[in-house]
Amino acid sequence: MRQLKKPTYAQVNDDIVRTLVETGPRYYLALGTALLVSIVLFFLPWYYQLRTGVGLAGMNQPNVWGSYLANFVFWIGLSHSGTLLSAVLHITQSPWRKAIYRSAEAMTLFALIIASLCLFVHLGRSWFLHWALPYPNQMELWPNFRSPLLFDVMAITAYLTGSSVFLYVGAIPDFAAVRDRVCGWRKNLYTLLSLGWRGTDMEWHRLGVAYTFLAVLIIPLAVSVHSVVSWDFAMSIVPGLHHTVFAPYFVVGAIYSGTAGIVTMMFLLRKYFSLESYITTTHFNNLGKLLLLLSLLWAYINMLEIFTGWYSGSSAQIETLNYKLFGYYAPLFWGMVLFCAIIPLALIVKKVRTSLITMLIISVLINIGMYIERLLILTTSLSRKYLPDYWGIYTPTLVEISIFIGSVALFICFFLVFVKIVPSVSMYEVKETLDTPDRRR
Amino acid sequence: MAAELLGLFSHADQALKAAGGLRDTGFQEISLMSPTPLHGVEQVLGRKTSAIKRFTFFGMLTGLLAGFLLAAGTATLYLLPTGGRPIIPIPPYLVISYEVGILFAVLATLFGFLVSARLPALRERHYTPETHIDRFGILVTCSSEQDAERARTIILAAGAEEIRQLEYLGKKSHEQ
Amino acid sequence: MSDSDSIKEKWKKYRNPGYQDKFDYSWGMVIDLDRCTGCEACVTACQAENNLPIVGEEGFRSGREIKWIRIERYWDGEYPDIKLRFIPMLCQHCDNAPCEPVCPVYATYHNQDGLNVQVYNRCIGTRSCAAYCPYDARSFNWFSFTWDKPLDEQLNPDVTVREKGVMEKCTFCIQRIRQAKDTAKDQNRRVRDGEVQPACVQSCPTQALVFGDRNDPDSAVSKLAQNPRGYQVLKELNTNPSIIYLKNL
Amino acid sequence: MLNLNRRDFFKLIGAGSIGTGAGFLLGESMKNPVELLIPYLIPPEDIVPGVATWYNTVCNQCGAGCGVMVKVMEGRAKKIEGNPAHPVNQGKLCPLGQAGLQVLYNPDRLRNPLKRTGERGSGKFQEIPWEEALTTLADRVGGLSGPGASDRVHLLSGRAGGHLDELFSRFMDQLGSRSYLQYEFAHPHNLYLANKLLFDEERLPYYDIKNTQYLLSFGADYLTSWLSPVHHGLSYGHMRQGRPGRRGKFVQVEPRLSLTGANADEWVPAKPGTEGLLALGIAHLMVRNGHYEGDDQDKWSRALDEYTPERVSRQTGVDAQRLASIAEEFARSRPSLAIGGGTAANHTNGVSNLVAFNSLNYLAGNLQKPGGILFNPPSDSPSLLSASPHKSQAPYARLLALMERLSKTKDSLLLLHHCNPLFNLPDTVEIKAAFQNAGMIVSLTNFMDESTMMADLVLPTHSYLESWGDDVPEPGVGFPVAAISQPVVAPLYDTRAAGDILLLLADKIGGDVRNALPWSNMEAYLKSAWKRIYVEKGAVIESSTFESFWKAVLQAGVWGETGSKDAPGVRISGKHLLSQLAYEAPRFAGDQEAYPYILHPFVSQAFHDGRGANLPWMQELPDPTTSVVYGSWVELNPRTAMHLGIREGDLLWVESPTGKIKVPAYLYPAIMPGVVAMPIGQGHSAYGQYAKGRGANPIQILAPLTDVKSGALAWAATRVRITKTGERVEILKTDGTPRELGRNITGKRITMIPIDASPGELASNRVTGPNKG
Repeated sequence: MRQLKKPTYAQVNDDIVRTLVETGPRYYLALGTALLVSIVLFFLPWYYQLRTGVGLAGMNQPNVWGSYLANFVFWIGLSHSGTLLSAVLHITQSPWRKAIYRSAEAMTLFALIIASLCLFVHLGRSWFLHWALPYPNQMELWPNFRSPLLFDVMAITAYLTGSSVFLYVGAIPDFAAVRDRVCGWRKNLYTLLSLGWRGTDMEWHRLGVAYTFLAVLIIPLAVSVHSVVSWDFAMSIVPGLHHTVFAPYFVVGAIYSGTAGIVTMMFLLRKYFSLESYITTTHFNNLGKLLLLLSLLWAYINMLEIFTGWYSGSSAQIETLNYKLFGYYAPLFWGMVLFCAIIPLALIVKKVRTSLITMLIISVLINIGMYIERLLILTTSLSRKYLPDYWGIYTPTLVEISIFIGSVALFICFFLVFVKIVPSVSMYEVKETLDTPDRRR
Repeated sequence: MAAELLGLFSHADQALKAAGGLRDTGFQEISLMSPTPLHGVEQVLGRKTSAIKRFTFFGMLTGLLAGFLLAAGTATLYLLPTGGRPIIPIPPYLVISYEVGILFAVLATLFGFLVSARLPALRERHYTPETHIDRFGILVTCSSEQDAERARTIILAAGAEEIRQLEYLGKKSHEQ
Repeated sequence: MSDSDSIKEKWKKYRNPGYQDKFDYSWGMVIDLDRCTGCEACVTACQAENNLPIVGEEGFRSGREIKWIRIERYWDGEYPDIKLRFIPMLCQHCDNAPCEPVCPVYATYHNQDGLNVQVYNRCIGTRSCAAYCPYDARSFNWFSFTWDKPLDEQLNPDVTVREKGVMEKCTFCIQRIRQAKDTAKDQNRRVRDGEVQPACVQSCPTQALVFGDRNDPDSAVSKLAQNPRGYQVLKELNTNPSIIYLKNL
Repeated sequence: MLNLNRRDFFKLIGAGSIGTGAGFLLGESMKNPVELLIPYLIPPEDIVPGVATWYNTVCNQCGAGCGVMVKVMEGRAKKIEGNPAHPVNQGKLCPLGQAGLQVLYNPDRLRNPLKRTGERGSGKFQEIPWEEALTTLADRVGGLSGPGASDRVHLLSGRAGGHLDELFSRFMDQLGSRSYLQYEFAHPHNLYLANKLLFDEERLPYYDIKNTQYLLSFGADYLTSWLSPVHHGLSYGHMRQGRPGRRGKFVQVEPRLSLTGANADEWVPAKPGTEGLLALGIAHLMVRNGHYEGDDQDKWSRALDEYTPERVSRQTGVDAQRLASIAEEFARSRPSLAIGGGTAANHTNGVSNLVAFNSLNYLAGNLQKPGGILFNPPSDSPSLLSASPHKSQAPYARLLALMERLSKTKDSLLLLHHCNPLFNLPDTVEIKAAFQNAGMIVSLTNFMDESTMMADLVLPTHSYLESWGDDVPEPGVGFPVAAISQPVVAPLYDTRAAGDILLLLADKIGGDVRNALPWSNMEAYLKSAWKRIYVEKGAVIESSTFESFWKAVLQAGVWGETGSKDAPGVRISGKHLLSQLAYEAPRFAGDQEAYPYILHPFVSQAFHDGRGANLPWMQELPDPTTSVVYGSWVELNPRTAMHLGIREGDLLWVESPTGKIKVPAYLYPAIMPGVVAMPIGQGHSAYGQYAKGRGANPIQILAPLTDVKSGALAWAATRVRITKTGERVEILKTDGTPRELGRNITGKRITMIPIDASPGELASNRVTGPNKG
């Protein structure tokens, strides 16, 4: 990649504000398409399912969990790198974080929202989901806090709140900067959002302190969220799910897929918002290294899981393992191994890491692989439980596939709206990486 | 008659120099506005550390306690044995406690930040859009004409591009 | 009792597993596999008593059948030295039921009779209980099943018809237990052994199924449970089922 | 817990009547429940909202005659359970019996009389009023009666027990026709004949499985379909675990492992049709080894001389050593019992096979002994207790004659009553042609089955839960028992009970017929019949008036004969045995080259002979040994299948010399390689939405071979060949993998180490008590 000339402070503002206010037909086309797709492929099938029953999905008696829950875990996983990565990189003061973290955090937020929606879709009676929330009611019946599902509810609530706060606090100075450049309804909106930020040294200082604290809080929270998600499964005594390694396994998997998601997103942002000067090959290179590390870690834990099952000597564990490796879903399993453990090894070559297109391909493949992983965790274990007489096979139906595609479209929708409201690149932090502005601009 | 002076600089070091100069001359109410956080400004202006960490700490403590109490308390309101487990099992409730703890800590940190940074601004305060782009501003409150003159000199000497004299809006412009 | 004692007592109650649930009755079942012929009379009896839906051919094709009790069959050996073993599988009403703690809304819990009960009205359909159940004893209502008229005239008014999105499972015919307990209460006595029988037990031609109160040492189940042939299915999972099987000889 | 002996039974009758409703109140109390509100304050008698009333009646789903209790709430039948006082089933009931509710509430019930409008068999009917239907029929019947009516008027009924059977005979007698037959596919003609030949008793004895120590069953699927499955189930449970310290052994001989066989300690696959030879081989060994101590030992050893273990082993395919051990155990165990049924009794040599089985009982001394075969004396009440529907049951040969007359005589009339010959007879009878040529066909039935499709006039009857009747269970329980069935709900539709229809017809025909059948309805007829019993048995009946007796019987649902309890049993000698003892080789239709496999049809538990196929519960009840639902299949040994390159779900042509059907393959690990098995019951081309167009009917392709002695259809004597059609279907079954895989599920092996394992004394199997902290 050619090295672009570093922009000036003013250019930063111009560029970023331009992404907010200048909207071309292509944007509307994209938004319209995404909206349409999400309505047709997500909301309509969901409505149909609400009317008739979850039986529209391919789930059946031993496989009571199917792709909806896999979607949930997938989106939760995708949500993981945004805020978590941003927080980790903030604490370790990696300068290359600054151009990407805003979008990454937005990804977290939206992925979380989609994940919660997936829970709605998954439930047999979605209209009673509020029963799982702790609020005083006349039945004097509270939710069951012993349930790992309730850990989930609490963890996701905390994570959603935490990452929104983190995103918002970090964006206040940029809201202020945008406030001064726009007029009309936007002016009012950003005036409200910026809370009267002036950029005084005191404000900057408080922001810095608060932001660091938030980052410190977000990291254990994010880790706990995916651990808790893993406990939904690991706390059962189902062979193939009942593994102590599940929490780290899920966390690593989540960061892995999240990081890959960031790479994909960065590629798209850079291409469609012409942010070549902010998102550079350095970023891709660094993320590539991270991906390589994560892929190795992920592969290691995967092997660990397989070995513990194997060593257990229990018929149920070994059968589940056998089924995973060589059974009905074996093509999926080996596909996952290929996508998540073998292909990413190519990242060891620097050329691969710095070539945008290879990075895009690898990151997309990783996320496909990670989706397969989530699906396999559920299907291979639930279809091979303790009583062989009750074994069964699960295949997703068209409704499920449509809802997954629809949820991706919905995510894109959210994101497209987001980039028009929140500066998708943190202006003030990008400026920090630039030279002090020239006297004559 | 009190007034406020706003000096605009192109370079951070100039602004810092002006700030240092002003402080040395005895000005107390100085704010430095910048498009990015400036390092070293705390030493130059002699800022104290903030109270945010206390908010976070106590938020965390409250949350941990509240989480556990929520789980344990609601379970004892209506005894429903499940799975042969105790009504108040420690490990699962610690998870709840942990999540609520972090949630409260996050909210407390946000609250602490807003309080200590005096945000949201409830009344009008001086600022200039340039400092959000590429200028560095110094806002200083002068209690008299003489003070203002002295400050103006110091700011210009540091290399300010522009100086504006503004109406005095009260003490709230500069917060520690 | 001083305040500190009462707090101590309460804490004990809340902390010690089982301390809070001194059950009035502890209903259990003994299934003698040496008697069980696999004839499935229990399956139909359950279906009739508990308003289990007719899921239709399509329902079976997609694995959505609802059976609270089913006969599992296992082949052993190869032709000609081959055996076929039957085992009726139903909700085991485990004392340490894995399905109970996972429900986020307490739709399933242990009641005062030591039964693992499912509260249809409270169920939100996470299906986690079914996933957690090692005995696959729980069935989910994937749709709101309907009966071709006038087959619905048969529906038992003592048992609710479940709507879509609700988990269901064997209740040990709780409606019969309740009725027997009411009668016993009116007469100021405990329920007698054999006074209440779930539909499956009632219909079993070989009397392989015996139901009763495990708290009563003189009941038929308590005595049969002492049989050296007794075992619990998947005992190694430590779920401690209320159903004791007597193994086939 | 109910191990009834005769004394307990009478105690129970008293107890059982408490709390059961009296059926005769029903007619008055129960109006149409759908249209009326039921006030809680002053409810009609017997209808209290939320409170169930139980009515005792008799199950009519198969011939066993179990007593049932029907739970009725707000005028609707809710559940059928066994009548605890009834000695046949003692409160227990099989799935088919419980599904009787779905006969009552079946959406496909016929609701109005129908008249054919289109071509015969086209299924086009038009609703007509009862008056018209009955007048048409009465005119026709009246015109055809008189001398020679046997050729013109025929009544073919399904199983009709008790006084309905008598009513049918009387009616036909009055018309001057002797052509009244009953036909049931699974009726054990051969067993009756064998018993007649051996013991001079043309009835079924009581097989005392309950008290036996060693049960040797030749093909008798007694736990699902043979004779009285529920009672056998009770006996089986008792035999296995009902006697502390004693567990009866059970050996099953059959080519395909049935549900009954699955419960045996040993399964002995013998070549189809050679079961009799096997029995004679065992007899040979018993006599040779001196286990027979009778005085005609020489004659026996001469008669059995030719059945050497070598020959028997060679011809039956059963290992000689195994033969010896069975002979040894059978002879040494006291008491032991040999029974035979199913395919073993339905080859061309069925009767001689059954004779051979009984020779074992004779040699081991099992006749008239507890744990063996018991013939009780017939009742001294001629009005009821000797009644056996068997006398009207027609073997295949007689049926064939009826069909011939039907198609040859002009203006013939066939009255069908709950009988479906078009489904239950092989296609070769040309029965379709007979039906086409018949002058008029009238069907009295509940459902539009295959035969009713051919009818000119369809008279919908009450279901058995809406009608009056009575029944004498056969085989009995060791002492005479009779039961009355009463309506438990008001009729749902505009239907009439079959008995009522006949009485109405008699009334319309008038003259002698009316005078001979003067009763206004079935209930009155039944009451008059039972009044005779009351008079005849007055000595042993405690009730002071007939009304109180009647009420007591209705409440208890069953009545048994006290006077017979000390009467001596029938004396049985083996004198006929020797003369009958000759093994005949079975004949099969189709030669072995062209048709290499023997078709083994079996009566399924859920559908019986096909009558259960329209009950959704039965369609959804997994087949006990294959777990298949909603459909039929052909079972092949996996080795045979591998040889033919067949996988499960491959659609096959099963072709006999007389026809072929298309059915998917199921690999069944417990069937002899040369045998293919098919369940009976599916393959309906009519019979309502749940049955129609599902699976295939193996009866269709059976060859018309009959038993050489009885003339009964030898339905196990057809050879078939199997070809792939190239299509595949998914067989719907509920099982995943039917292997235990070393998991401790059925408790047979313990391979996993339990958490709290301690050495010694069954530690792994210790049961923990309830959770009490």
